[in-house]
Amino acid sequence: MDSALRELYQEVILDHSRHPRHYGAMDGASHKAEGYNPLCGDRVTVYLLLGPDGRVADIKFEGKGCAISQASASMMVDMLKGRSQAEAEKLMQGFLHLVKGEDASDLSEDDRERLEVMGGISEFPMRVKCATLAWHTYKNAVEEGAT
Amino acid sequence: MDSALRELYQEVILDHSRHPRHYGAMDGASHKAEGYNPLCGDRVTVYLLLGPDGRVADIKFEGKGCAISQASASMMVDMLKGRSQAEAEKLMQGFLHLVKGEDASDLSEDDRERLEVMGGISEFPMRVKCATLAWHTYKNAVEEGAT
Amino acid sequence: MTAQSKISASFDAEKARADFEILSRQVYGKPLVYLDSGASAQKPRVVLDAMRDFAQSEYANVHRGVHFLSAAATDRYEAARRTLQKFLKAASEDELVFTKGGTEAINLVAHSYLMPTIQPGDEIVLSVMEHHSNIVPWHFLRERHGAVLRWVDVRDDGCLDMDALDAAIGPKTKLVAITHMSNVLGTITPLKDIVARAHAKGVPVLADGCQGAVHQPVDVQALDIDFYVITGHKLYGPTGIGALYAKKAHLKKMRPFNGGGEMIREVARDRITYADPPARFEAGTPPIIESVGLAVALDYLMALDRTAVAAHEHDLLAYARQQVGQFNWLRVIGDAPGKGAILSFEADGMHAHDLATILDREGVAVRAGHHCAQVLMERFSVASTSRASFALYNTRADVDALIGGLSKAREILVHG
Amino acid sequence: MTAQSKISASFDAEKARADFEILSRQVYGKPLVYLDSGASAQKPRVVLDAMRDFAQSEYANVHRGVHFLSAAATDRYEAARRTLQKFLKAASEDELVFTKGGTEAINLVAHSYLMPTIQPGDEIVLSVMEHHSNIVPWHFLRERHGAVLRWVDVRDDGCLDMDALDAAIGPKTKLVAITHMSNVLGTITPLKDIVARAHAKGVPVLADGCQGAVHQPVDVQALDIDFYVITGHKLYGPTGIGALYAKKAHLKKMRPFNGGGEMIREVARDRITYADPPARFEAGTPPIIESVGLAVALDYLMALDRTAVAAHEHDLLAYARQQVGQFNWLRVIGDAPGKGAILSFEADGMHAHDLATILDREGVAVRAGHHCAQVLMERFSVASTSRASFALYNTRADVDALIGGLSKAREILVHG
Ligand SMILES: Cc1ncc(COP(=O)(O)O)c(C=O)c1O
Ligand SMILES: Cc1ncc(COP(=O)(O)O)c(C=O)c1O
Repeated sequence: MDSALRELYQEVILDHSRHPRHYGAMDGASHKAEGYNPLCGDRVTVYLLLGPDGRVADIKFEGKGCAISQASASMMVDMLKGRSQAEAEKLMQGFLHLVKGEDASDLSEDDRERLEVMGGISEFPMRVKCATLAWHTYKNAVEEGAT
Repeated sequence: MDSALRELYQEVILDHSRHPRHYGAMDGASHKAEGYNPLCGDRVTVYLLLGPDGRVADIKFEGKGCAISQASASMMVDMLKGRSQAEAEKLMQGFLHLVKGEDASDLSEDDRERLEVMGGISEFPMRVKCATLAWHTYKNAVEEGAT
Repeated sequence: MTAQSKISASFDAEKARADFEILSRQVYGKPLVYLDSGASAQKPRVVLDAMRDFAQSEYANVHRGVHFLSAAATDRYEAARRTLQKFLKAASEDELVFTKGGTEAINLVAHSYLMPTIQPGDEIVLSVMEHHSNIVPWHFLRERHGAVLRWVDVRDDGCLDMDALDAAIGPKTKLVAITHMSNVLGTITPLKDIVARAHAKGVPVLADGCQGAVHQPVDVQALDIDFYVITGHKLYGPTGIGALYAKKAHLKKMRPFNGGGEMIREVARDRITYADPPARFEAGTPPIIESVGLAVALDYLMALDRTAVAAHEHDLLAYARQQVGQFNWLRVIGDAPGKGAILSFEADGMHAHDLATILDREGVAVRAGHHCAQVLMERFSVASTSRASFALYNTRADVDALIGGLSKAREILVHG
Repeated sequence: MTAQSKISASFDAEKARADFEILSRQVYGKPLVYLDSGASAQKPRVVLDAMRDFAQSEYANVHRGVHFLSAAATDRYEAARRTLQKFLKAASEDELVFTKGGTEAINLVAHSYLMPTIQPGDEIVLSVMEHHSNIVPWHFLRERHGAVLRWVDVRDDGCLDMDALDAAIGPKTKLVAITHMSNVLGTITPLKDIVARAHAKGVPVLADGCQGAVHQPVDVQALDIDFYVITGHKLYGPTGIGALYAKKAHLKKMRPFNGGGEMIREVARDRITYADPPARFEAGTPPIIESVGLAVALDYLMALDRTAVAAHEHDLLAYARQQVGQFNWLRVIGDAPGKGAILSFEADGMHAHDLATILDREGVAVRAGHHCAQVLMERFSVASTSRASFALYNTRADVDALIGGLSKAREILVHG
């Protein structure tokens, strides 16, 4: 069995994709955005509740997609909750570097460890967009998605 | 010196092109048409006076063009004068066959002899249009050029 | 099965494979199993040789010079048009317009045939299984000119609903635009019947033959079709070239498409006249080297026993259909009788992209996505499908690799 | 002359010739002397090799699959876009749209940039030396939308009349469309100055760089130009491909051109949204194999010392100019200072087509005709000219063959 494949579809990823965390719509979201991958037709909606300080007070997502995009969305909401905007931005940049196989040493050790399971994607350039869909949607929600 | 070239630019042809017969406009033409070769911008106008029986009572041409198109026009007017429509059509078909290197045995011996100087064109397919311009214009004049 | 195997025996796919160098390559250390010819076919050596030979021994621009190379290139270009005429059995070579691909050919019809006369409320009839290339140009006419798109449904098995077609064609219909073969379902439409029904109401028909012409001989005169579109790269030919067949009577009335060299008669500062078809629609330097490659590709196809090729492809499809039948977690989309060699499916718990990625690592190239057919995806309530498409060079061994890959994917993604 | 020869010595044309297989062929038993690169250039072996290698080892459709070949082909296609970005020094790769050629690129601007907003009486400024490809698209806007074409004259030596340009650009001007280098006169236009003058009046500029980009490096940012057009086959690249550079701000506002696959975001029955540029303007399967060839051609050019190449071409032109100076029966058309390596002329008593036929038999390929520049022909009161155009692979020996052929033609046609 192909080791790159084994790394891509690790148990953690499959588990996230099968049982996504914080899945579903959010009543009273302060921000919201829909992301769309025209290549495969996948769609994800990210709901945010930002505190007065910009902190991610709550975050949920909804949508259908491949294992990579679902797992990535699930991990993202898991990790973003409670972060400030600056922390979130840093996490996102680190994540983007990681999945493209670039240097992600900016990430805190803890974050890096948790995200490491997504590192296998860098071997699959055609799938990077799947992994980043939720993140770009989150960013869109913050910047242009005030409800 | 290239023999195909020598045959193409025979003295007779050059003479016709330098001193075209029946050159100029015709007052009182019954038919008239302008021919145009978009490839080179050459233009020829054919003037006809058809008798009541359809015979070519008079014919002249005017225009600018390469040696081949000028010579061909000049020989054409020379040969068409006095012919009936059926004879003219036969001559034209024979000419078209000749310059394309096809069988022109339909032509009368006399016509074939006179037109033979144009036979060299069949070696120059890119120039066939130059040779046929006047003839197509004549045909147009007869069919759609009543003044 | 036996009967089919017998017929297909007359086409030697193994021998044909040798004509396609790329098929002997490996990916990730596994033999390439190319099941994506529906997106684009591989090209036989003769096509690539011919293009190269031409480019390095006879190349020049066409229609423009009197010199040797220009004459040679023009001859080749115009000979390609006649080869295409033969391939589609058109009445005249002047009915064939070279384009950059199938998409451009359809846009040409939208722009030059329909646009000049379209009125708000005029209708264009098309099916829900059209490729975006046969949808978007009509959407333009809707957005910009108020045309109305009338959609003809397919039945659950993927057959075109002919009753719905009849119902859709009305007094305001200006064109029926329909695929000859669906690039997702494999459905082959009864073009002759469609044309008869449309013509009975005075409506012209455009067929998108980008897939259809690959898998069966086409006779535009027998079909009495108004417009027929092909694309080179699916016909085992080069990219960058396609063609529109159109009846002469239509072409004569159509206004120019792009403007530039070759398509004019005379240009002055304040007036302009246009060349006769087909030149009128071929502005600029055409795909010259590509025309040579396309002609060789068509000759390659025509030299084959196309009935035998079709039987071979049907055998592959039937075999694949039977093999996936064992998977109760897999749903085939499109089961029209007599369909072409395309197998689209959904698999429980496996998204098409994950599946394609895993198959890819097994060397098996399939397509995953909406296949430029989002309206059809909506019709079947799916976001995407996986698609294996078969070409003349595929074999049962390729099907076996696909089946093996599917099991493996299931193991990783579902049981993993 | 000495100084020039010295400079050109740094470019080894003889060595370059070896890269172009076709140049060693014979026609009618005479060595080929190809002086028609202005119509289309020959292609170096590396370009043909790359296309062939790609087609037989990495080919698939782009942007559509997740499988290995599709990823490889997509990489090559997008890498070609970045090569083009580098070639034209564009700020972003997203500012480059692949087209089927230069002609289509100009039509794209006419259709997607100007057409949606043009009003009757709006003006387009263009020069009398434009190629039909940079005339006819604007004639369409005149015919169909009431636009007014404002023609800028050239001086008798072929220079653009800059005062006339200033006078032509007015409050109703929507675009200045101007060649970078005339394909007949060889004139190179002062683009930077033109852009400055037009921008001062708020008017954008399109440059037709089909010839210009071949003979000199282009920096679209330094020029601050709005639109710049190239075509592959004159850049020693394949047929079937060209490109439009456009500033991002323009592209973003432009509506789609052709409709089809790849250029959409979402398609439904009754609504449609479009992809961002450049995809929005690349409907359908693009010229994939051609993009690979174009990138290699551009790399080939960029690897050369382009100043040395330009000096070499200027040397050929100067030498040819000097040699034809001995013929008092020959009139050169176009003598602008610093002009590119194109020599157009008329000869007493010898029609351009007869001349070309005779030269052809000597192995010398020149172009005869109006060169898709009928407005310019009218300006100089000629029906046609003969044109020798020089490329990097030409040598003084080629010029000698031309001169010899001219004498022979005179002998046959005038003294014969
Ligand atoms: C049915 C169908 N129509 C049209 C097209 C468009 O052809 P092209 O992309 O070559 O322009 C395709 C292929 O992509 C197709 O499968
Ligand atoms: C100055 C100029 N513009 C535009 C074109 C058109 O380019 P293409 O025919 O490749 O579309 C040409 C060449 O034919 C040209 O010389």
